Amino acid sequence: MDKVILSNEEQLEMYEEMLLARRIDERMWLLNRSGNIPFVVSCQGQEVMQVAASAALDKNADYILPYYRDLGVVLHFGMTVKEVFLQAYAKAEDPNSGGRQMPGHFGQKKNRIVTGSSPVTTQVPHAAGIALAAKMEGKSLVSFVTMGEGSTNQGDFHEGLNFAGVHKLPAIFMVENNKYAISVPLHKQVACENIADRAIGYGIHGVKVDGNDAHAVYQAVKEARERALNGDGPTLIEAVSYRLTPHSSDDDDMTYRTKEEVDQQKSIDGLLQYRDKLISDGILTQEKEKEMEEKIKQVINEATEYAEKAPSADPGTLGDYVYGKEGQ
Amino acid sequence: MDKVILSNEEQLEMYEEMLLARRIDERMWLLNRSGNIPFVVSCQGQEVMQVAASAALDKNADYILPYYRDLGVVLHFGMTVKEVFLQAYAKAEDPNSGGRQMPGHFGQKKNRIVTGSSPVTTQVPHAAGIALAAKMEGKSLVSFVTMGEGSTNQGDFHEGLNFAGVHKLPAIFMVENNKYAISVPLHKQVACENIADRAIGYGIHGVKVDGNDAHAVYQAVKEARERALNGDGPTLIEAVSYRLTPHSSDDDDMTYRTKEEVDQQKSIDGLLQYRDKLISDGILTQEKEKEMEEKIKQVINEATEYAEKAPSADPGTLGDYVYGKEGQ
Amino acid sequence: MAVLNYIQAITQALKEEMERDGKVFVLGEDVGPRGGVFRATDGLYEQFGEARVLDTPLAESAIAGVGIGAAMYGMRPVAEMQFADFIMPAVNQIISEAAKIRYRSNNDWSCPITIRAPYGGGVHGGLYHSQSIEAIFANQPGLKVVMPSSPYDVKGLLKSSIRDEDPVLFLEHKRAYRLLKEEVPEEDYTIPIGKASVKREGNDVTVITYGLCVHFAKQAAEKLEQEGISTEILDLRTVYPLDQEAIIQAASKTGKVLLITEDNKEGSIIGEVAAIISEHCLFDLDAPIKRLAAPDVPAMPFASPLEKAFMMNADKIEGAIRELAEF
Amino acid sequence: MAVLNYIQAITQALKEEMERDGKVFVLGEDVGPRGGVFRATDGLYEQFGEARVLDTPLAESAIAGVGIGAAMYGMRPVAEMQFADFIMPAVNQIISEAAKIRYRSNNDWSCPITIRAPYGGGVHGGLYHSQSIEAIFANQPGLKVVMPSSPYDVKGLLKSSIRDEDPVLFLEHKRAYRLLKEEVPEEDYTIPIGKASVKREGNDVTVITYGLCVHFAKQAAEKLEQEGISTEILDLRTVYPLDQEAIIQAASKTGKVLLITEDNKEGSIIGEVAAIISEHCLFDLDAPIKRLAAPDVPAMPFASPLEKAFMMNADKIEGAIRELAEF
Ligand SMILES: Cc1ncc(C[n+]2csc(CCOP(=O)(O)OP(=O)(O)O)c2C)c(N)n1
Ligand SMILES: Cc1ncc(C[n+]2csc(CCOP(=O)(O)OP(=O)(O)O)c2C)c(N)n1
Ligand SMILES: [Mg+2]
Ligand SMILES: [Mg+2]
Repeated sequence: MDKVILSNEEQLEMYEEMLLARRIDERMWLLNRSGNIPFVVSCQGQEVMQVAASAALDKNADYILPYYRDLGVVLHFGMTVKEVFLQAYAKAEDPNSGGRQMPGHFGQKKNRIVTGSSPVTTQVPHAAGIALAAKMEGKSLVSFVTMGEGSTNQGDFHEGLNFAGVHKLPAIFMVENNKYAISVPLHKQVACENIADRAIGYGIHGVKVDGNDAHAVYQAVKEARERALNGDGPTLIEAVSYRLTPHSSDDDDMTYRTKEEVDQQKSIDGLLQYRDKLISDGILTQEKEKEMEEKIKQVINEATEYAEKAPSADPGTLGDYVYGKEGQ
Repeated sequence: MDKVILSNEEQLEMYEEMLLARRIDERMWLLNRSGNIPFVVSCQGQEVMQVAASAALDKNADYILPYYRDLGVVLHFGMTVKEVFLQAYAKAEDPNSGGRQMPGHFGQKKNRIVTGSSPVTTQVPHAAGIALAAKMEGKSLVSFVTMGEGSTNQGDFHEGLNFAGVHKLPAIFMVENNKYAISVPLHKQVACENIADRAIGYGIHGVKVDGNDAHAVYQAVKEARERALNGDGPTLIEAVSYRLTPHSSDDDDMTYRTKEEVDQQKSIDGLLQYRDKLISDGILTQEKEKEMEEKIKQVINEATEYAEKAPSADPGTLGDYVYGKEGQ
Repeated sequence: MAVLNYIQAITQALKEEMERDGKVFVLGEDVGPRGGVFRATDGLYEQFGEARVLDTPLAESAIAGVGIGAAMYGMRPVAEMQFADFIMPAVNQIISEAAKIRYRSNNDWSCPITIRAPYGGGVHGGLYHSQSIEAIFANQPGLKVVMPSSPYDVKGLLKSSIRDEDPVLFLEHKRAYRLLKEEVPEEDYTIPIGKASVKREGNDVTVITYGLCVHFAKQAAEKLEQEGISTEILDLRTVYPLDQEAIIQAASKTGKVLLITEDNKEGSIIGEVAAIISEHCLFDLDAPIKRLAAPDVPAMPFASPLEKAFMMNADKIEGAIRELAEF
Repeated sequence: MAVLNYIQAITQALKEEMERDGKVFVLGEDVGPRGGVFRATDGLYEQFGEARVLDTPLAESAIAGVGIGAAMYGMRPVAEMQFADFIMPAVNQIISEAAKIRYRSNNDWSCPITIRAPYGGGVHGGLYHSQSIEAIFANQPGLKVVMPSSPYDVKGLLKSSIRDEDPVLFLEHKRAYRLLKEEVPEEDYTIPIGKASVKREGNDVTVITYGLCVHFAKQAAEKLEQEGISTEILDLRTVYPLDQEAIIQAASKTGKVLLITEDNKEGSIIGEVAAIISEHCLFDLDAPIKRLAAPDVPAMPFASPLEKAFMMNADKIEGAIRELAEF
């Protein structure tokens, strides 16, 4: 596939979405540290790949199976900022789970955001199943599933990709390689050079990209989607960046890595890189940037306020929805 | 490693062991079809790779984790023909399980044959664990584990090899690719060209060999063992042959493959190939062969008779050995 | 009405459901041209083609997990585990995923998958082809566990399971496959999940059981009738969640309760049944609740004498009923 | 004697066992430099080095399976599951392998592995960081399931588990980690696996429970004492296999039995306890057996009002004991 050219408009939209994800995440930490919300698990350092990948999908047709860091992905697929805060506050109106799940456990059927759980990698066979169903029904769509690099060591990764490979399913598996699984560094997780090298064992296409390079990620996903829709089977994409925050608000990352390492990575933060590129390409101006920031801040403020005031789940609903209506 | 030269003596020994495995297996089918034993699962078509691989190991030090077809492996590691028949008849004296398990579920601690179960591939992480323990204790030995190619699609394959790769364990993983998992042909099991290609995803050495070529298998295992003992980590070996019998005595393979296909494969049977090679190399003579066959027949007859007459497990032992002695 | 055996009734249910609803498909190991190692899917590949009768790679977590994904999309997958013993690699997908999808999404998503698995012993299967695995799953709200005892029931319950809005673990006794035969209607019918069934009326002793043990209990009851001992038999049919009302009623009726399972005793389904009775109708009992089960050993051994000692049968049940009647 | 909290007692047991026996090692996710996400392995990496304190890849079946292999070789692995909820991918290794190795090899091989896992709720963990998972494993002969209720017990029982010849699933209540404190001896001691313990003597009502609920039951009993209601508390400590004798004795003593679990009710451990009682000492009972448990929903939700409604506490227990006393 030829190199995709993104319009200025498209680039700005992508950047704004990345920035929005970052700013939401930063607000979450503030709310957590001030005791307003009990838990945060961050997207920081992975917004670029998340938004760029999502932008290469069809948000009106494709199914996504995001993992807990994928704020950028779910925002792109239509989850509103208000809804994001509703889940952070675990309020009754939270469309993901009505406050039943921890923050970062996404799911919203109307936007084809498939409900996820905490045990990692279970979503990978689900993605294969959705792709299988779409193929059976002759639908022109793909399933797009993400996971951390540590999660690629679970059996379900292997079984899911192998199934998808054998049945040449329209699925895209994107590994967000942020170099850590909580405290365990990459070299204690895997001995292979590249996670993408695992593709060959499933007879599928594998590609590694710089996850801080928005256009490279966009291109890789665009091509993977084309391949999928052409009946050429699934793709394994490894997008490499770095987790800029501790694993979660319960973690102290200074027990296993150094401030120097984190600072160095912050200096090559993909979001900043993309900003600088857009500025130097003349696509983003200081003025536009300020506008963006203001708009984002306002949206976040409103959403926070709304979520904070929204009613909690009623304990009387504890027993609801264990089963659906009778099956006959 | 240079090409290993096997002495005539060694070659004859290997051949005799292969032949013994084949003749035992043939006898099992006779006993099954005449209603004497309830179940057979065969080694036929895989004896060459089994014996050649085992011969490249140290049967006085290494641990083996055979799967149900590995008659050739356990014979080499010291299980007697009598013992093999005792397990086929599920008699109390069966050293594998005292008749508790189905035939083909090997285990004999004194010979470092690690007890196995029916769910496929669970032995793969065990092999990693044994290699880990050996490494911790500074022992000069390897763990050698086998499985069918279909079994390489289980999560435990992935998790076990990845673990072994990360920790550079002295383990050898040999896939006996006989092109079917019961009725499911290779191309419906995997989409990759070679099972051996999965090695790269674990950062380990991978090699594919003709499983009908005794010396090629021997060489591959010999090299893998050296690599393991040198601290260069595990090896994944794919040895390709064909399953010449139905999956088991309960299977009818004509529901999913043709007689022509099977006959064609019988014509390139590794055992026959090796015999012809030994004959043409002047190592095996018609006379020696006859001697061998007679000896084998006698051993099998004696073993069958012994096993047939041996006492069954006493129902009073049903409750034994659920737990060992108290742990304090 | 034709006389069908248990497995023929299963095949018929699958065929009819696949004809009725294009969203129903089957996946599993050897379910295609081979028609399943027990031949439960016999003829389906020929009739519906490989797109709807999928031979999968040997990977149970994927069989369940892919099925779950397809079910969330809106299909009606029927996944086969070749033996119930081999469901273990799929436990995470079944318990963490299938059972919790509706609840965790606050009713936004659902997972209408049916997972079929042949369980049970007495077939010379040894430790790993004989197990009763229901207890592992009988503590997972969101999941239903169905274990039919007869050809008629298995057809009606399998149809209900496939049409159910939620995940159903459907356990078929593999010895029943060819042992049990009865008349099974050709027309469409379903049997409600969650309802136990009185398989025999009686006044002296109540037997509560499920699966193949219902058959053995019937044999024992017939024999004991000649001695003047009258046995009520309640077939649980769905072992999770249990039909409490039916249990309480059946137990109260005779005041003498024998609970039977082919599984190991401790931690089995019948423990919960005993608990329900002792909670709700303790004072209606005229004798301690009696449990008849396999010994607490890891699984049924292969060698015939050991298998026989482990396995439930009509004689063991007869003895236990008699003892209770004489209490 | 120092006052330790529950998790400090665990760390101390691990440290002492690793010092005592060079074959003991720990493996799991983040157990190395991080010292475990709850810090149960704090300091072990520094003391024993990375050869004996292994950070593993994120793969529970391998953590269990590699441990099992090492145990068969003769080591004494202590495998950590980061949360009990994440043990599900390892179920096949635990049930099909660890539990059956001795039996299937007719005592030729054995598998002395300890698998530690933090379970339980009340920690804002939501559906997948709050589960009680013991029922899944409480039907597997060959396996032992230990669930200590206090710092003293957890140290003694963890040592026994590590020294045990067979696989032990060792479940630690994660809310107990920092909530419960008591004096714990520095010298070596063990507590026998398989034995329940009377944590409080009483005459009116018998409470049988385990894990963190023992703490809540004690709180309730203390309060009720002031009302003149005297409560016997039996702590099961080992939930599989159960200490039948102790259960029968405790139930018979007062004739009024309250069984408590943090788990969902149906299919939980306390069902088996009820069954044992109704089998062995039914006529000693003065009231129906009462069970207090979580509602039958898939798991404990995250939002505080829902979590609180689900979670066991002293108030709920107090009410139930009082009701029973007044029966
Ligand atoms: C099956 C399972 N085991 C353990 C955990 C606990 N856990 C949560 S996140 C995590 C690390 C995940 O690492 P990675 O896949 O690289 O994703 P990242 O957090 O780095 O984005 C672990 C071990 C879990 N959620 N699921
Ligand atoms: C976990 C599990 N699932 C299913 C089975 C049933 N089964 C036994 S052998 C087999 C096929 C194995 O194929 P392969 O690994 O290629 O070995 P082969 O029999 O061809 O030597 C299957 C599906 C099993 N034993 N274990
Ligand atoms: Mg990571
Ligand atoms: Mg094969």
